[in-house]
Amino acid sequence: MTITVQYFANLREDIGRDRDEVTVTGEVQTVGDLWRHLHGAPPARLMAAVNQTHARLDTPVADGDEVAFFPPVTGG
Amino acid sequence: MTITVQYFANLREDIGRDRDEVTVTGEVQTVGDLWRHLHGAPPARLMAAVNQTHARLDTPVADGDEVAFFPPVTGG
Amino acid sequence: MAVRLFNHAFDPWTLVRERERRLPLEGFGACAVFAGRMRDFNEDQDVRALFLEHYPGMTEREMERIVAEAESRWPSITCEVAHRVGAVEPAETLVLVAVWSAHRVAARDACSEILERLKHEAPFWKRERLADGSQRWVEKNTPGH
Amino acid sequence: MAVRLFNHAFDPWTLVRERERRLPLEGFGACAVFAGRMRDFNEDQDVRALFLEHYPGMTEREMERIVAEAESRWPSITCEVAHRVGAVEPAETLVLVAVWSAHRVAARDACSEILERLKHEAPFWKRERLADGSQRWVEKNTPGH
Repeated sequence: MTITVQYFANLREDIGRDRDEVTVTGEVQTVGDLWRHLHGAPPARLMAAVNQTHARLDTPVADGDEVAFFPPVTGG
Repeated sequence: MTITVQYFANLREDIGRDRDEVTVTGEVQTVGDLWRHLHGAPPARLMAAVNQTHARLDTPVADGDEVAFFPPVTGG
Repeated sequence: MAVRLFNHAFDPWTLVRERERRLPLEGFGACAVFAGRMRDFNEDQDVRALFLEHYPGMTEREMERIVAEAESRWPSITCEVAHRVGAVEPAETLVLVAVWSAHRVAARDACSEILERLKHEAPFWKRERLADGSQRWVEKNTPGH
Repeated sequence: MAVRLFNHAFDPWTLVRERERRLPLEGFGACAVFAGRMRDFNEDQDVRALFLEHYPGMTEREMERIVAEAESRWPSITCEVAHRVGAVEPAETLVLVAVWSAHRVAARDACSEILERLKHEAPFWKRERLADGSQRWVEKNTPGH
């Protein structure tokens, strides 16, 4: 399946790009699997969204999803 | 001693005037004494001020004081 | 501190903006405001007009005392407080409490505290004129805490 | 409900006043507002400028969700919420939350709740430029409850 992955704030800077377009096998079933597939162990306080809705590392991912990873938010 | 007494809101309307200038004897020592001297038993929830500061019925009064009686306040 | 009584309609947002022109806003990251207006209903009845009686002299002293005590409890704040007196039409502003602080918690808490104390301690009394022409004194404020 | 993102400076009081022009204010006796500004200090250091990164699309959805959930919890309220994105100078407004209601408790509680949820749920990230030219990401918001 094909997934668009976006990165924000210091994660984007640390990774060195703002997005990945990835094609993954059935072994990647969750948001956490996707991060581990791309970057190894997830950092503390990693936040995620699937299709622009807050998600957890155990949230399932599906073909065509837009997944985002970011640090804790600091607006307001 | 001479005391200026003011009334506000429905108390002013019930009493029919907005102030009294009264000269009282030493038997009137407190705000409550003053009300009883002028009007008898005090109504429930009677509020008072002496010299424009909130007072209680047992607050002492002195010659020249400005005493006010009013119902619970409803500003804001 | 600025405490004001108005015997005519005033725009709360103009007061707030004018006060901000004189503040070093870089230091005041938070502003909490409450504006209270005259509603056209109260206790299930239509209210056509309001008269706000007050105790000249004591009202100003009480407003200043309430704001001074808040500024003493939250030393980082600065305040603008205004209250209407006299004849008021529906939708006109009755009370404005604006509090600036470096941080939002102090601004918000002080704004609430000043409003509640104004409602329960400052000598104002509301007389309502109802749709049938009768008048009534408002007996007490709704609880806010 | 009105939710807006600005990529340039905006005056919060003008937004509030313009919204009020379209409200039947006789029914909304209470208005609680919070305006947050950029301070020129944070964690004991001088801050010269701020960049507010956001997640286009999700940010708007989150703001709308937060306000819709508040309007569902407090059915009597109506809200105006605005947030800044991009490059910000000290004293410019970062966030505005204005809530109107018939009664003050709902206006005040909803205003606080929306602000706290914006700070903890809406995808914005602050990057500060310090006096020495270095930059840092703000790691977390100060607690507000």
